Amino acid sequence: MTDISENTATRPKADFLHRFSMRDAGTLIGLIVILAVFGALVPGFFAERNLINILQQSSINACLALGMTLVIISGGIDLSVGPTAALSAVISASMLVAGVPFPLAIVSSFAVGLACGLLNGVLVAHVGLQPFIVTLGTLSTYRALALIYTGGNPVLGLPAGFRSIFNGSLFGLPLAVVIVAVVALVAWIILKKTPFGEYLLAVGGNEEAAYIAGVPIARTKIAAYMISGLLAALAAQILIGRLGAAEPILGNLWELDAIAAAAIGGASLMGGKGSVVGTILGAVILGAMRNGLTLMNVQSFYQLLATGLIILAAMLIDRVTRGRG
Amino acid sequence: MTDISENTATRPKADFLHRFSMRDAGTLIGLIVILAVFGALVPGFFAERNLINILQQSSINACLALGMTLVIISGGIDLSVGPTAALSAVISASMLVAGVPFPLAIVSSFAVGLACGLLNGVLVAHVGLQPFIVTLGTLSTYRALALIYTGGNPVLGLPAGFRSIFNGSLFGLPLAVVIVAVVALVAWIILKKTPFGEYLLAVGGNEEAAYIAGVPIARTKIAAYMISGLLAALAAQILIGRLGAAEPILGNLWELDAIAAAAIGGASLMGGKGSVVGTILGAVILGAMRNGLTLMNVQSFYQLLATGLIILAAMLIDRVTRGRG
Amino acid sequence: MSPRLQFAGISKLFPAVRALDDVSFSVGAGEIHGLLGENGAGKSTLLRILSGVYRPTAGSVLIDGQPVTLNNPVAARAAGVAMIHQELQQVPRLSVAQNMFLGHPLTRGGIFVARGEQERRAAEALAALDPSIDPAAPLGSLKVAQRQIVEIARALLDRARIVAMDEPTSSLTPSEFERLAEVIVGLARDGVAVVYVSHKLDEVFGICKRATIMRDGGVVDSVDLAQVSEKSVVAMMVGRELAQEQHRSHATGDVRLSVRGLASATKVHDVSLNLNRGEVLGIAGLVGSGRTELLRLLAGTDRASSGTIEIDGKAVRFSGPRDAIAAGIGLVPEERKREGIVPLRSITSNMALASMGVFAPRGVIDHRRLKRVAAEKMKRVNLRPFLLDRPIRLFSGGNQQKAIIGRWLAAGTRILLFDEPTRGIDVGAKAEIYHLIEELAAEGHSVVVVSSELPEVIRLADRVLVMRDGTVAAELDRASLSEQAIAAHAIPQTQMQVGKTGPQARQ
Amino acid sequence: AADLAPLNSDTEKDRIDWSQLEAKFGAFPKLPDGTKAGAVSKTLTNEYWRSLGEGYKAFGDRVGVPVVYQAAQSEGDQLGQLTIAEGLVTQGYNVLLVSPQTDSNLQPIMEQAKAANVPVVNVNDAVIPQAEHYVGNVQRDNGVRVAKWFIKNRPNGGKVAIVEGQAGVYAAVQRTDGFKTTITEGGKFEVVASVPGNWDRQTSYDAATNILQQHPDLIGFYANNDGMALGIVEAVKAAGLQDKVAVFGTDGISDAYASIRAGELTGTVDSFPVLTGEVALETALRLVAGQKLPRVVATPQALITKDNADRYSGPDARKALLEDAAVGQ
Ligand SMILES: Nc1ncnc2c1ncn2[C@@H]1O[C@H](COP(=O)(O)OP(=O)(O)OP(=O)(O)O)[C@@H](O)[C@H]1O
Ligand SMILES: Nc1ncnc2c1ncn2[C@@H]1O[C@H](COP(=O)(O)OP(=O)(O)OP(=O)(O)O)[C@@H](O)[C@H]1O
Ligand SMILES: [Mg+2]
Ligand SMILES: [Mg+2]
Repeated sequence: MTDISENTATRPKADFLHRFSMRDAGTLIGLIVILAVFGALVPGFFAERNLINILQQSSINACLALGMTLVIISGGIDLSVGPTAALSAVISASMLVAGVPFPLAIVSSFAVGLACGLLNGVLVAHVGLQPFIVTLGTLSTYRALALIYTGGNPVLGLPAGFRSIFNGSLFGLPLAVVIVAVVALVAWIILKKTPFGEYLLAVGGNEEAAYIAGVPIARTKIAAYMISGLLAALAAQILIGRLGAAEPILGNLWELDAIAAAAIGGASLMGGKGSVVGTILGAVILGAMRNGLTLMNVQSFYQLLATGLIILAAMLIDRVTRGRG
Repeated sequence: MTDISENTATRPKADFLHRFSMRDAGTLIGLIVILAVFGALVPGFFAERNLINILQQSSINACLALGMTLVIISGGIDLSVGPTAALSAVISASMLVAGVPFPLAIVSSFAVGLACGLLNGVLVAHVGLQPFIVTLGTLSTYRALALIYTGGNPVLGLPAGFRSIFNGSLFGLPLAVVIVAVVALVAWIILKKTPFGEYLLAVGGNEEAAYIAGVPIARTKIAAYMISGLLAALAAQILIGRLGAAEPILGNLWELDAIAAAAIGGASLMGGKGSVVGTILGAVILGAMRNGLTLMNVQSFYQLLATGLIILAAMLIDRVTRGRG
Repeated sequence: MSPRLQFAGISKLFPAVRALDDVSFSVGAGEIHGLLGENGAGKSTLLRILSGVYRPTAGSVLIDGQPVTLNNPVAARAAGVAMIHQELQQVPRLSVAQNMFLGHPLTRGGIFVARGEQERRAAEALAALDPSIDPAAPLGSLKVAQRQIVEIARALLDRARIVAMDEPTSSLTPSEFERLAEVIVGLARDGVAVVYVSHKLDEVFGICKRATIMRDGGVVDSVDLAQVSEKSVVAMMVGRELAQEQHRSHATGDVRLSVRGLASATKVHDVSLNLNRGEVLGIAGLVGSGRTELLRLLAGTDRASSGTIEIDGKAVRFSGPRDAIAAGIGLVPEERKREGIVPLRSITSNMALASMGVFAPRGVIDHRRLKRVAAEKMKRVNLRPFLLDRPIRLFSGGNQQKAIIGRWLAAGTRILLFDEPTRGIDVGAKAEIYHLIEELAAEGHSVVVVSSELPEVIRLADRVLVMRDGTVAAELDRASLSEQAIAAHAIPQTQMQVGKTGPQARQ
Repeated sequence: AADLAPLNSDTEKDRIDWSQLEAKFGAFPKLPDGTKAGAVSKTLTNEYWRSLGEGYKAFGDRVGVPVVYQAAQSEGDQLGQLTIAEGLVTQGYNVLLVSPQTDSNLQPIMEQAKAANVPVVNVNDAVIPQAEHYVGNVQRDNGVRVAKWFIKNRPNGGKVAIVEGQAGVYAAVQRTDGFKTTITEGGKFEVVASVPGNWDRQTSYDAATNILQQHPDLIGFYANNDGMALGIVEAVKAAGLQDKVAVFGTDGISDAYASIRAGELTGTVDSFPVLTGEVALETALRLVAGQKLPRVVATPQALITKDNADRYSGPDARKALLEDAAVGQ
């Protein structure tokens, strides 16, 4: 009365691989469609220089979106990435301007990012508040701290040596792109190969089951927010390296782009689901779109329209290629 | 399993009532604390005129937050309320300026709000996309439409007759406050007394079970988004009546305030849970805070800080008085 | 020598509920100890204390005579306790092996998850129970029964000193229980103390030497099962004698539901059946034979790809459950928690969900009428505790089930479809639900009962359809009804051979 | 650019008034064939920036140079603006006119443009410290002019309030500071409130209502832009204090003019965006033609009230401003 399951034994595995690739394939198709459309409409869109531009312009959002993806997988959301970046930027920048050695300043920036993430994580995991509201509150709080710390003024005159760290290039790619690629690789390994990655998926997928299985729920969530804070700080370092200045209002609305990239890439805001590859593709979709619309000289109102419609279209493509959920 | 339940028969009921009122009581305590603090710090804070001001200034957010509450209860979220308000505002305003009779213009505004909500709802309910992403996409789309429609210019010169509709007062209360109070009453009745209210709570509480029990899932969700759109349009009418102009950039970041009010009032972004009374209290908390900070002439950076901290504090008070989640 | 496991004066208070009251008993090494009691008696709460999910309000747990502090699941695991939870505690998106090792993954160098090694060890643990389960498959692709087996196999991985099993067979068929029984006996032979909770008394009598019976959070007695009858154990559980009721038929000759050539895109092929007024139609079959899917087609929750449905001679088409409900059909689903209840809402709201039109004829709910009907229907199904405003999630499974039955009574449903109506429900409540089904039939309702428990089908059904591979393999009337007859038709001929020579050939 | 001192557009010595361009550098020079200009500004949701674009286009049409004018999707979209500017550099425009969101967000453009040998002109608002060329007015001066109006027209002093733009934005900080410092110098005026209006009409309306309720004896408001000022006007009207409270905005958008003519808004500081656009493009194209210009070209500002609104609007505005310049105002 038992062995009926025999013949289904191999099926689920094939199905799993199939669905796995389908997932990111949906996003990839979205990207290819968008690239093809712009390639056809914009001369020079496929120039090597422009493709590098797209990567470079996507790199900061990709960096944030990777952290966001981990938080989203854990069942949370981090609206405070922009202000976290701003706070860590102005603090490290003012250290740099005061002559503190680069490594120390950079490490301090990361420490600030981690601390911001820690606070978010503790409020979510230990106090049990809703992630959306916690990070909405810290969104204002961190921004205010950055403004108060600087009196609202930009921190100017970052040392050239510091800037060159982030402005170099490697194998013909801007260093920022290389750094984010490395971060993506690490995130991919974390998610696919480490216990922490499993914990994230488990906590976001079924928190009670994860607890009963002995997964350290609070630590997992807090770590996700801290990574998000850390990557926000890294994005801030890349940016102030490029800009040569740190502003307290830096990172305005970054959270929306990062969430959009993660969602286009297949992360579910219900938790338990998300893909590093997908998120990177999502960030490049958004970057390519901005770049292409600019090169086409589309007026800003229509760019806004296109942004909205492309987010919807990407989700639709995704939905069609991937199935519900 | 039998006899123990008999003698606990009264206990759990008391407990339930207790907890039921505890819920909104938590929010109420938050409001009282904030009022007390400002009352102590700001002379004239409790002046009748100022209390009316607070209500008036909370009314628009309360109006939006009521719609948001219904959407959140259904398990969704509506980030597009601000642009929906803007689009309906500029369309009705340009009709008014062109001499269209008031009722027709107002009805058109409502129709625009309903249409915006309908699109959100269809994409969520029928296409099965994530509410956060759908309304993030329509956030840009509706805003772009409002900007394109007006070329970015405000629509000025609304007829005085129209403005007086929304600027009058009744029983010594500004009409805007009265309107929103009526809306709140209707929302309360909907949630407590109608099948639609039960459906909302069921769909947000357990969609699969609701489906099997014959609840019209799609219609319920779509209706929630349409109500949210309608209330955004109503808020827009109140606002343009007050300001005498309709701007395409009206309603920037309204969604965050509305979500904050609903969440402070006890709505859970996981769906299935929320309170009309709580939401109204949440909106008044935010309004009182803004009012008090202005009267104290707190510098803008510190206002931002206070905004963040008060959102966190309100959630903490709520959490402590109500128990987890 | 001190017993392997000892509960000493354990009490547990929840807000307004005393779930456990001074529970003491012990289990020796190598003993398989049954834990019996009605829904809500406190069995799961006790085991959750043992596995570190809850902390006791008073009392202590001793292992090998030493008091242990079990503050969380990790501590319990470290103390040598493995637990199979009543509710499946799994993450659908992770693989079978990842679920089995969740919380304590095998690693390479302490950094990377050793997937291959995990899958190998998982396959070993699964081999004794169901070797067909692929450890690399995502758990969500498995059927409920297979998921339950994974849950059992997970507990075996730990080589624990104490294994607690909370209704491990609620989704399993008798033959799967046979294999589990072998595994449990093996554990006991190795000196493991096993605590076994089940509502299926024959299982408990089959493998346990002793059992503790709980009622209302307290211990009634610990008994030697060889010395007591099933009947007296039931009496201890329920606190009174349960009359053994016999099947009674109320079927009439009027065909109410007539199905011809019904098929779904996936699992159901060419099903035809008739259902009469007052009739209870049983549907038996193996797991995966398509019973649930057939019910879902009839209830309108899934779309049929071909075939016709007639009710009282009129053809109907369902584009959703609403249509089926309007036609007088209601489904009491298999997975109560996922498909049945809206957990935060009250009993009344859950009951009224399918009949809002009745309670709100003019758009506004008539709460007085609603209250009256809720009181009436819930009295009818004997809801306990009788607290209509209490959120349904705080009720026991049996009472949740009663509320869902009440939902269809309130909606005036004439055709009731039950999918595994007594899964996870205690003997007392089970008898009540059987009684209720018979009463409904007597009143002229037509009832379909899908069940994997053959005694249940035989107890209830006027007529039984046996399904195999998505189609009706046989129709048995009461005269020809027996467990052997059903099994003979349910098992495909080719597999019968395998079945005979398989490891489960105990008995 | 490394040895160039960080630009402070308000104090830079190497400057020239817009009115002197032709006098000092001659008639508009001949341009290389195919010259095209690219411009990027903050946002088109504010009329000020659309008018600036009109100025670019008007001057471009006059001299036969095509101008591409783009803007970020919203104020504060710093990286989006950078993307746009980078796109313009890639596309090979001969000169760039940029109005950055912040002092630093377009910094990378300065380097990329230098590498591509494209001159960059910073037009108004935020100031890139490395900018070699700046066309625009003195932000601080907006506030100073309004303060001077109060000092002159309300000799008895009194309570005034400021409604600020988005916290931390350059123009908001400078305008607020100019007003606050100037008006409190004599000791007669008291700034009783300086609160954020976030460039938003509704927020400003609510803030003004609260301030008026607390200080019914207030004599004036200064708002960092006109949209906020128009919101304040409505609040003042609703409080029935329109005869007692003077309201000033900044920018000189057309709605502000309309409101001034209707006797509601007391005044605004017009910084003549169309003219600024014309001057900026002229400056940029002179650079393309190889002329060496001073680092800062100052564009005009004027306090507009009901009395002089007509003089500064319409076709004669340019003439009026040239007259002002001649008088040395
Ligand atoms: N988390 C909780 N909060 C409040 N009450 C609870 C909680 N968990 C269990 N209870 C209550 O404790 C009592 C014992 O429940 P328990 O789940 O232990 O029963 P059980 O014997 O396992 O029943 P079943 O056979 O239905 O599984 C019940 O009255 C139940 O409602
Ligand atoms: N449409 C569906 N949606 C979700 N789950 C489904 C659906 N149809 C079937 N299932 C699940 O698939 C499994 C097999 O269902 P099927 O109808 O084939 O078998 P069954 O004979 O009812 O077996 P079981 O004994 O598991 O109820 C069950 O666990 C059922 O819950
Ligand atoms: Mg139990
Ligand atoms: Mg089934």
